[in-house]
Amino acid sequence: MARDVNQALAREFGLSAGEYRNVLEIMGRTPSLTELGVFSVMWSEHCSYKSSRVWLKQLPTKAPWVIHGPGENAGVVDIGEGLAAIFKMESHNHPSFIEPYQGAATGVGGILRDVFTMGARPIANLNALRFGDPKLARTRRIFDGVVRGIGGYGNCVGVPTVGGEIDFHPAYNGNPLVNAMTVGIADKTKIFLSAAAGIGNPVVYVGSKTGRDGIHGATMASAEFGADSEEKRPTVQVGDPFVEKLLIEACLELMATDAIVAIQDMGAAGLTSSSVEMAGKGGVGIELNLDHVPQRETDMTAYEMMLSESQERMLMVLRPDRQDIARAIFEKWELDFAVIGHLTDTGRIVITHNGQVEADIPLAPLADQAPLYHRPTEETPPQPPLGPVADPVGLGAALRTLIACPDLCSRRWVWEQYDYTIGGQTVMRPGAADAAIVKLDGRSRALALTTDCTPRYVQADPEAGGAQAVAEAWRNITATGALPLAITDNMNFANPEKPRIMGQFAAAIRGMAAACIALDFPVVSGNVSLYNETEGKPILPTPAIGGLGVLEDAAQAVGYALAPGLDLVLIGTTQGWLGQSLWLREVTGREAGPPPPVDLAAERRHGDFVRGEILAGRIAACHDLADGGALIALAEMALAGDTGITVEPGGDAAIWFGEDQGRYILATADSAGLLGRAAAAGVPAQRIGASGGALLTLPDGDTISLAELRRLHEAFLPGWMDGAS
Amino acid sequence: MKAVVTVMLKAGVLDPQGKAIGQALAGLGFSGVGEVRAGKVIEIELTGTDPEAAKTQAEEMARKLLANTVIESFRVEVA
Amino acid sequence: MKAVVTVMLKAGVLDPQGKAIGQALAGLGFSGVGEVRAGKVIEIELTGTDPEAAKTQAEEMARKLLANTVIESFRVEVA
Amino acid sequence: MKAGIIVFPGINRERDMAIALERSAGKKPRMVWHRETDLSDLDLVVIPGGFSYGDYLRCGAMAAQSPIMAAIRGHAARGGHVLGVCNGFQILTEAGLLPGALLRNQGLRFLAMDCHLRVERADTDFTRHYQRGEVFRAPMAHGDGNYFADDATLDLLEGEGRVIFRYATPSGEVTPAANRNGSARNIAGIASANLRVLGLMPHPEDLVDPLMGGEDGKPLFDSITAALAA
Ligand SMILES: Nc1ncnc2c1ncn2[C@@H]1O[C@H](COP(=O)(O)OP(=O)(O)O)[C@@H](O)[C@H]1O
Ligand SMILES: [Mg+2]
Repeated sequence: MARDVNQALAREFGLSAGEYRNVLEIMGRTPSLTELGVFSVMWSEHCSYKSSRVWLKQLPTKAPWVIHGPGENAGVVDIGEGLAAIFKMESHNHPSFIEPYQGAATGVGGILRDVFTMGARPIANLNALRFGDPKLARTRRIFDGVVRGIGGYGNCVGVPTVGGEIDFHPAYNGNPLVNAMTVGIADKTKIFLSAAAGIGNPVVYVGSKTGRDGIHGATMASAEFGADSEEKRPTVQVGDPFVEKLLIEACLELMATDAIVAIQDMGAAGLTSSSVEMAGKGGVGIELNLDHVPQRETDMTAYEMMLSESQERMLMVLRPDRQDIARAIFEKWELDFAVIGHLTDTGRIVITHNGQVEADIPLAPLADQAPLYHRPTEETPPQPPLGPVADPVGLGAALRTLIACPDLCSRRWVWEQYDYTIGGQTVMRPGAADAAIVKLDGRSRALALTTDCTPRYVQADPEAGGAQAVAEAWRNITATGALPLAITDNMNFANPEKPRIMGQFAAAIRGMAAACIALDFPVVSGNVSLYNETEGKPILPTPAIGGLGVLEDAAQAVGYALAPGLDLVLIGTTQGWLGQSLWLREVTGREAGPPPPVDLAAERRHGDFVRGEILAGRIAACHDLADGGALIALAEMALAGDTGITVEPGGDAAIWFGEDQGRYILATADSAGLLGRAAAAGVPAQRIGASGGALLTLPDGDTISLAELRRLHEAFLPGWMDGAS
Repeated sequence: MKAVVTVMLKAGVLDPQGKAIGQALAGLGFSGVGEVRAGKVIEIELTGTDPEAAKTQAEEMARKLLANTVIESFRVEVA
Repeated sequence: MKAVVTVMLKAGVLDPQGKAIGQALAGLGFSGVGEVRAGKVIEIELTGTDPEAAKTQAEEMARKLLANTVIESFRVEVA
Repeated sequence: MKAGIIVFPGINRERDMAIALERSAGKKPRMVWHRETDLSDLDLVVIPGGFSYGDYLRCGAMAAQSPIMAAIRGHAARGGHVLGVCNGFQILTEAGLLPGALLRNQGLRFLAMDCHLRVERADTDFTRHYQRGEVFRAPMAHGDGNYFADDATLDLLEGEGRVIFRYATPSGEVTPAANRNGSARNIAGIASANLRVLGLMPHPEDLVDPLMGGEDGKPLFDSITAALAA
């Protein structure tokens, strides 16, 4: 190996001077290149959570229905009937900026593996996406690639993509966010974990071969890969969804036997993190002989194999007497299967290659002495109150603007590229309800799934915004009639070394934690993505929430498509909160004021009441109020059901476009009964209109036809993408 | 004049399609098949008459649109 | 030895991809662009040493698998 | 009726198909791994949707070359019934069991949406529970569903009454707007000369339950179940 290991190289590998000193102390000597590589990836922000760990601890993670919280490949909750839902969300932001199609595709592949590695058959994918200013050609190219990539991978593996969310903001110009979520189902007594056990047990590699994918370019800048100045190797990984599909089927087939002791996907930092974590969690040692690693390229070094991020690979510890059964299954699915090592009692990871020991590291200090930072934080100062705002345009014009704007327009163009019916269990498709409803095959039970975050609120007030993101996920699930059970999160923030950013993170966690506790909605898995900024420009703080709820009977689910002849009742309190609202931004051009406060007690009371009414079969349609406020929610209900609405007269822009939280619109044949029960439950409710006809009649008497509304709503994305290549 | 732009994944980049084709060929009983790589070819009719200019133009097309130079390389022939 | 199989849609089969590329090139400001056709190229490493035999083998591969002769035509080069 | 569903690597709608068949026939179809060679126990062979071999090279191309196709050909030659849906349709055309080919969708994008199909013949074993001219809804989910054949073949298919389904508006008009993938003459499904091999792009198997939005696809499975009741 041509390069000397020293502090300069350690810095190139991303280790600070202090961290490198720590490495020297643990090793008691200068580490080899491979050893330094192992330390650098295990102690990276991505694997060690060194900046975020102290804060993540504040999230509530327990509830009677939580089977496994954070710490495993994905979170596991009991959903009844002996079944568990396994789910997690993960980011692929940076790769998606460099190569949108492959970045997004491999993001989907990675999160799928985190879920099926635990024994679950994936039944749904969702995503949470943020893009820059749509006026930029680059934004369009990234958007196109990301959508194609998510579809390309998800459609091929045959997991329906049933939901997601998309926002645009110039803060994401140089740093889009691609967060992907997978939900799977398993027998709750057959969950597979990653802690290795059984000294002498074989360590088995399955899936695709290893290439030099994703090994970081900076660490490659030397002569060691051949004298000729070959074209700079891309650090982009290419996904193979076909192999992933085979891997899912082969793993599930093997999981039906008793062959597996422990299993983990090879995600970020591939072979390194999977082997170190499996051995570390099991408190055993591990010895790997890299000669046996299936390789796609020639002359790979130990360093390269340990750091490769080639996709579609898994690492397992097997019962030795079941090795042949396992091999036969993987051969049937035409996947590589190789015994590459075994467990030892040394507490060390030992890596050999070509008869040479390339690394020999004690595992305990690698984990226990991983860096942990209490980085300085600085609170975001509160936004000054908004004060009085004049309405420059009136209700009709504002509705026409908002319903067509990039953040509120129809996402049909996107979801029509995602297979959302495969599996034959999709009860509520994209565009039909506040959460997607996916039934469990052969049962009446169903899951309600959603992703949510309002980054402009988090930017203005990280704590309120963090609480709002959790509350909105809870509300979206509730609005279908389902009982919210748990969340996964994806904390996307900028550079944590800046106190203001770290302060955003800490405050968002505070807000999230408060909401999780108040709503009985614990965090069972998640991901942290930091350093999301380009040229010093940070993204909006974006703690994306993936929520999961359960419905005992899928037939009880309601969507927001409206039928004629119903009364519309607004649940919740409307003050007319315009701070950080889309009306303020799109109509007056201002991003100002504090975001709407979340009253968690009211949120819970209103939601529990709404769910009760839905499950009692008294509600024909329900929609939560979010971006754009009441009039936007009404317009969306009208469009989804192709049914007009006459809205009650009175009220101004603040009333109709304000974004007060904790609100729902219910469609019912019996508003008197509903109002009575709401009053009895202490839940604010008022009748705000009735459905029928083909017009939306606004509170000021202005009308707009559904046809025009639909044209406006559906225009932006197809128009914007027309001619995109 | 016609420019033919051939776009292939760069060396070292996983080529799932080429891999699958290689396996299928072996399955069909073809022997002696080594690595298979799959790529795209784009044939462009050009009105110009100067082959050098056509080549330069096609190369620019490849860089700007036809190839994703993050993971793909290309070559241009003019006939 | 390497066989390069180029597969193009037959004349008369609509090529929406070629058309879209043509439009995108025009949109990027390239002038003098006529018809654009998009096809596939498959490069196959072969262990044999006889170019004639390699060509025959690659042609058979194309007929059997690489091209669908209902819609596509192919050409083989050996290098 | 004994039905079998062929599972090629990368196929992914086999379970959807099994659900639909079981709903109509009352019993589970047999899952047939692509390396099996004996289909003699089956009345109906189904090639379901998915991405066999990743849809690499051309959709269905590699599956069409696999050894089990000989058994499927034999089954068809004996007058057995074969149903190919989506990737299954692509495989049947690639294997030459049905004429034509499925090209990339005209808009070059994957299309996941409900479409409406007009039933052109209600006197086949697959369509008896529909009325001729009836329109039903079916989800489609494909990137390469643009049916192509040369004019002579198209004329032959029309002349022999082998066009079974066409993309149409909900009221049954066969218009360009209803033909999102750009198929020749709005063709969504065709049959062999003996009408026993049927291929179609959309997914009737994903609409057999009111909970999922309707039972529009069920008559197809009821039809073949009744035809093959023994
Ligand atoms: N923001 C978060 N909230 C809750 N749990 C988290 C968060 N970030 C990470 N985790 C948990 O930390 C563990 C390690 O995550 P990660 O490194 O992303 O796993 P993997 O390597 O499988 O992708 C997982 O159990 C994950 O759920
Ligand atoms: Mg994992």
